[in-house]
Amino acid sequence: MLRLNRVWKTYRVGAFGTRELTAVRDVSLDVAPGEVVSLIGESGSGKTTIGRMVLRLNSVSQGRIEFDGTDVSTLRGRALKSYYRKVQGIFQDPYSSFNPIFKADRVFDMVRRQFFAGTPNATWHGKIEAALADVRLDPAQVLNKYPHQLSGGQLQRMLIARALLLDIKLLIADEIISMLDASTRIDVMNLLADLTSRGVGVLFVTHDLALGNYLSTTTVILRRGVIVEMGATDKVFANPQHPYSTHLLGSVPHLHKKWSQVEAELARHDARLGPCGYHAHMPGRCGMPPHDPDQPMLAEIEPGHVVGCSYDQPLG
Amino acid sequence: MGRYFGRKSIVYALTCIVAVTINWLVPRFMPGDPVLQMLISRGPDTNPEQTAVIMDYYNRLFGFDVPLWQQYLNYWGALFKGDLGVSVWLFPTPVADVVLRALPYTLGLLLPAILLSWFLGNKVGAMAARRKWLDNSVLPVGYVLTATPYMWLAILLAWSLGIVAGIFPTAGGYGFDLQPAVSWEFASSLAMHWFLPFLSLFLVAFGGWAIGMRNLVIYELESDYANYLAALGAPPRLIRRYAFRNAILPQVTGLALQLGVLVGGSILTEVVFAYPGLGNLVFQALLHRDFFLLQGVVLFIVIGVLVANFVIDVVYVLVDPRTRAGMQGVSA
Amino acid sequence: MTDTRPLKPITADARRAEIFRLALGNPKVIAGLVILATLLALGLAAPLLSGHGPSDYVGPRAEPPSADFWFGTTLFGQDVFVQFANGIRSTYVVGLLAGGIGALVGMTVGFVAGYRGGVVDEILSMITNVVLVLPAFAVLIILAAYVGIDSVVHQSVFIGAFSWPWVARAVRAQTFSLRSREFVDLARLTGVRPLTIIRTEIGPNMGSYLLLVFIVLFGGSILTAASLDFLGLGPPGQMSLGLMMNQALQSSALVLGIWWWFLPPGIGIVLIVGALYVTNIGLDDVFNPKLRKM
Amino acid sequence: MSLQVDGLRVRYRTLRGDVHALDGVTFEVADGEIMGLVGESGCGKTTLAKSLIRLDGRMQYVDGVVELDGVKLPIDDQHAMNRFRFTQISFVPQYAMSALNPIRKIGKMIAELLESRGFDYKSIQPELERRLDLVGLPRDVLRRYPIELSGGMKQRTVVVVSTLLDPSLLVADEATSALDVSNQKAVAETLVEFRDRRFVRSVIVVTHDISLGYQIADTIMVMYAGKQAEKAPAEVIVNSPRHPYTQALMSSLPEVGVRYEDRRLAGIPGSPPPLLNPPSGCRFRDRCPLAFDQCAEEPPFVEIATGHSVACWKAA
Repeated sequence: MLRLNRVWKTYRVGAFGTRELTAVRDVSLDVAPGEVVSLIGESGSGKTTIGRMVLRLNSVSQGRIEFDGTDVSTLRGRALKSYYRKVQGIFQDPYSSFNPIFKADRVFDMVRRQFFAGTPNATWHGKIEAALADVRLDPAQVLNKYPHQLSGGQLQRMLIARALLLDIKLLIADEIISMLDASTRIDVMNLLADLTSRGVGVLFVTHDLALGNYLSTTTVILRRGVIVEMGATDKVFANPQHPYSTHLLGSVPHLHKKWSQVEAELARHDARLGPCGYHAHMPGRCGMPPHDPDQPMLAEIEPGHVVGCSYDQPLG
Repeated sequence: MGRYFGRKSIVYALTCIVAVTINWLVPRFMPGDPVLQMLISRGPDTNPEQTAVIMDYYNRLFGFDVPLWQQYLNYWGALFKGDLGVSVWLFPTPVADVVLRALPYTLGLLLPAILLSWFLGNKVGAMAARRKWLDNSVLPVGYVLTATPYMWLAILLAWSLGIVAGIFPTAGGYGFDLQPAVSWEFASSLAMHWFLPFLSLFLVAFGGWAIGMRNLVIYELESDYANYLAALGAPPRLIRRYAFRNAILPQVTGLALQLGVLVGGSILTEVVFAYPGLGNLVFQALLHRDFFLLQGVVLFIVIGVLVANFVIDVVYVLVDPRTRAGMQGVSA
Repeated sequence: MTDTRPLKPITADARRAEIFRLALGNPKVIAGLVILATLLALGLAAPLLSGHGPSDYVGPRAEPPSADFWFGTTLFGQDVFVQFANGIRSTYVVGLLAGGIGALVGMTVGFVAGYRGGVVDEILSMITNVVLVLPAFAVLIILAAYVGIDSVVHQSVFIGAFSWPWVARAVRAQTFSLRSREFVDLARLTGVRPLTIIRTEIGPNMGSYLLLVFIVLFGGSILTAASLDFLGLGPPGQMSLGLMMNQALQSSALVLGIWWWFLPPGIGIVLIVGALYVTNIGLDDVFNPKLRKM
Repeated sequence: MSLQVDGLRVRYRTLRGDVHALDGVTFEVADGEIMGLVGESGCGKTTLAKSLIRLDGRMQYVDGVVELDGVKLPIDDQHAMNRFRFTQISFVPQYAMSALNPIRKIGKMIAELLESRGFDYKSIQPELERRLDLVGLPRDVLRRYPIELSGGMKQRTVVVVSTLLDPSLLVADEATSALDVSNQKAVAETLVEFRDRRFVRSVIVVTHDISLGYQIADTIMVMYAGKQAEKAPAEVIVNSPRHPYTQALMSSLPEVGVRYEDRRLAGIPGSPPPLLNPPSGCRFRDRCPLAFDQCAEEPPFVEIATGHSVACWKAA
């Protein structure tokens, strides 16, 4: 459904764009219907930029983003609008996602004005109630209220409901629970997971490995704009190949295991791995990024599990 | 840092070109022959010989007979030679000479007024930020001062301290009966004539700086670094010093932005006190419809302000480490 | 992560009502508005107050204030009060018009530069910076002297044309930060056009700020106009407070002690501009609760 | 014993009345102990942290006693507190990114701070440099401006500065929440190491992340709606929590290894009560699955085992 094919994003900085800053470097990945792909990375990894490029909020510098076979960057006018009917996004800060001076349900009105101008009132209200029911919100509690009267969790659910009003096929969720309280974030997570049973694909952007692990079918680990490892979530988490992946896994605070214990386990795992998983499959062709444009960035080490080269990439 | 100066230099170069171009262009908007019109407007031609000389001079200078682009280039060429034309009112003195003669008076007025008002205004504003009683008096006085037109405060001072109280003279740069000389008498006359125009310029500007600094310091005192220092038990003295240092930076930028206004203020003040500086020249040029003098003075003022602006930008780089560290824009 | 959440739930209707209530309960706002309204009423009533114009020679020369001539007469026997009232009126006209033009240009440039970014921003910012460092008053003198000013409207256009850069800068910065807010992204994802986003999403969030900007421009324009008038560069035949000072000074009113001639115009300007500033601080207190507790 | 807090109450003054942000807390932090202070936003943990070091303008001390090493702290007297700050009790703020004066070189700022407190920078400098080495910062950060440091570096610098005078107690308020996982781990471990080396004798780590608290704290105190819910050694809190809130909080937290498809977690329904007019009785009552009649009465915070205190009728 969604396919990123060797996508780059470079920003021009400095007076008259004299310097270039690469935020995303040669990223390729797919999101299938009903699948949750989590993009995991620390700040500066390019994970948010990828989500924004898919949403057409940022332009693509090089490469293609295709949705159902169409190059997304060519969409204009009506075509773009029908793209947004199918692809929507939710962002990190729920309070900043709502215009603070208007009532929160204005996000629904905007959808109506842009996409359902002809829909009669009664039908529309029915639609809203159905969407709110899907995200387990009581209309009486959230309609006709201002954003600051609602909790972060309620606001994020309203945005999921907003996406449901359109018949979305793909949802970009960018750190959508990182600002929610522990007691409510898991419910929003579960709602996202429920979307997949409707056949919606989710691109789940997060810095939190535990959340990515909980939700996703496919995990993509990004570092400085480059995919270092990608594969089925259970494989990536059970058998991390790239030193950066193990480094991240070793930094996650667990509830029932101390860091020292996790580190020891990972050290044993690392000892079994060679110095560079990519090198083992592509001998003599190491180096980052590949100098040969035809050379793949990632090497497949087991079915559905690929890893990038780990040379020339000191950690920290 | 190179980036910072590169960008600033482009702005100044462009501004300079725009200013000169406006100066060159504007007279050409006037219908008919501006030189002739100006000469006619001076009234009955008492000296046809002089008129002929002037006509000849300007026709040669502007070369109304050559193509426009040539005229434009000629104008720049003359400018680079420091040739601002010839005053009609003070014929045949070159405008550049007239300007240079008046310049010391204006600088003598402006520089102390700007620097002192900036310095004291910032001091008093910072003090007001932490003393309630001072704040309650500085704030209203400051706002009244910034709301006061320069020329009216000048009139008020001239009338009250000059004419009613009779302490200070109210017109001229020095006594009418004196000739410029290196003597006590002349120096004291100079100082007496200088004081009131200086005071009125100083006061209006002072109000603005004091208010600005007060607000900035209050803002800085609530910043995270101030809170952190307070949490570590740093004495208020240190926190206030840091707040002051941080707040002074926008005030430096503010000084650059206010220069044009201050120069405008000095024009008005000089008019009130008939002070023999550039401002009075502007006024005399207007009165005598000597547009060449007017243009020359204004062009001189504009370029002077640009140069001063550039100097302030250099100073800013010296006082703000962030511009020097060259880290701006990396996070963008 | 802070403990401020319990303070949040104030309804926005209540907030708006509260702002209105605070504004009307704020002594600075009230004082400012009362002064402004009184002087405006005086200016509007100017033509009704007496049967003669501001330049008509109607009385004895240089007479101090009296029951017949409340503010006295000029050296030439003109009624200072009538001049003052007319001057007040043109002061308001210039302030509103020039302030309005400056605000309009500044906001347009600021909104477009801040929202579009990129090359558009680069060019607009360059233009803004050029006009910003140009000493506006000096350029205005040249323009006024050569091109001439034939009406208050004309004068306002000139003043407005040079007063906008700082507004553009400030609005650009604010737009820039608002543009990166997620509700703007969400509007884009709903397919709303850029101009509509500026108008319906970004603009309303800056409403109070734009009002404050306009007030400052209003005051600044008045001072500039008075300065031009004072140099004799105002619209001919139009009485203004600046022109009153010009005439008083030219007629040696200081030496002759005709204080009733040159005091009122200055007081008028200080009152109007000062009242604008006071209203501005008051509104700032209302809009910006952080300063409220000071 | 290091810190002893007895019945501390602090409120926020607002236009609409007093918010009882901290409504009577009593606890001890022993010499050498790291206590994790855990709770959701609005539970009073930040208020508690601030009360110990510096009340901000809106906060008002109501009553209670705070003693550090047997000396009563004048926490409601800003001036008298200055004597204890930095030397006896110190603070690592959440806002480390902006905690350093942007226009002062870091070394100079430290020198001025120390000298303003009557210490000699020259004699402390060698120790300062040793500690920078210890946390992996190059010594030349002292000659740099804050803008030249990354977020993680700034956070570590602030930790070093705050502990420079070997305070008895360090309060770290969400010191790691703005950091990426790897930086988070580094800073958290620095706190432990500083305690081990006796640079600080005891530490209060305020965090919304109970798993992070578990990694570094000896004891954990869970707060809810301005009151203490439970306090126990970290292992006990994590493995056998007694307060229903603590239990619910942890069961809603996804860990690496927990997958949505295997085990669906659930959040805590409802939201914390407003503290403007807090309800009587147990404040968790409305959201508690175990609530019964007695909960209308406020449960006391009682010790049910050595070092394990709970405020719940069902737990006693």
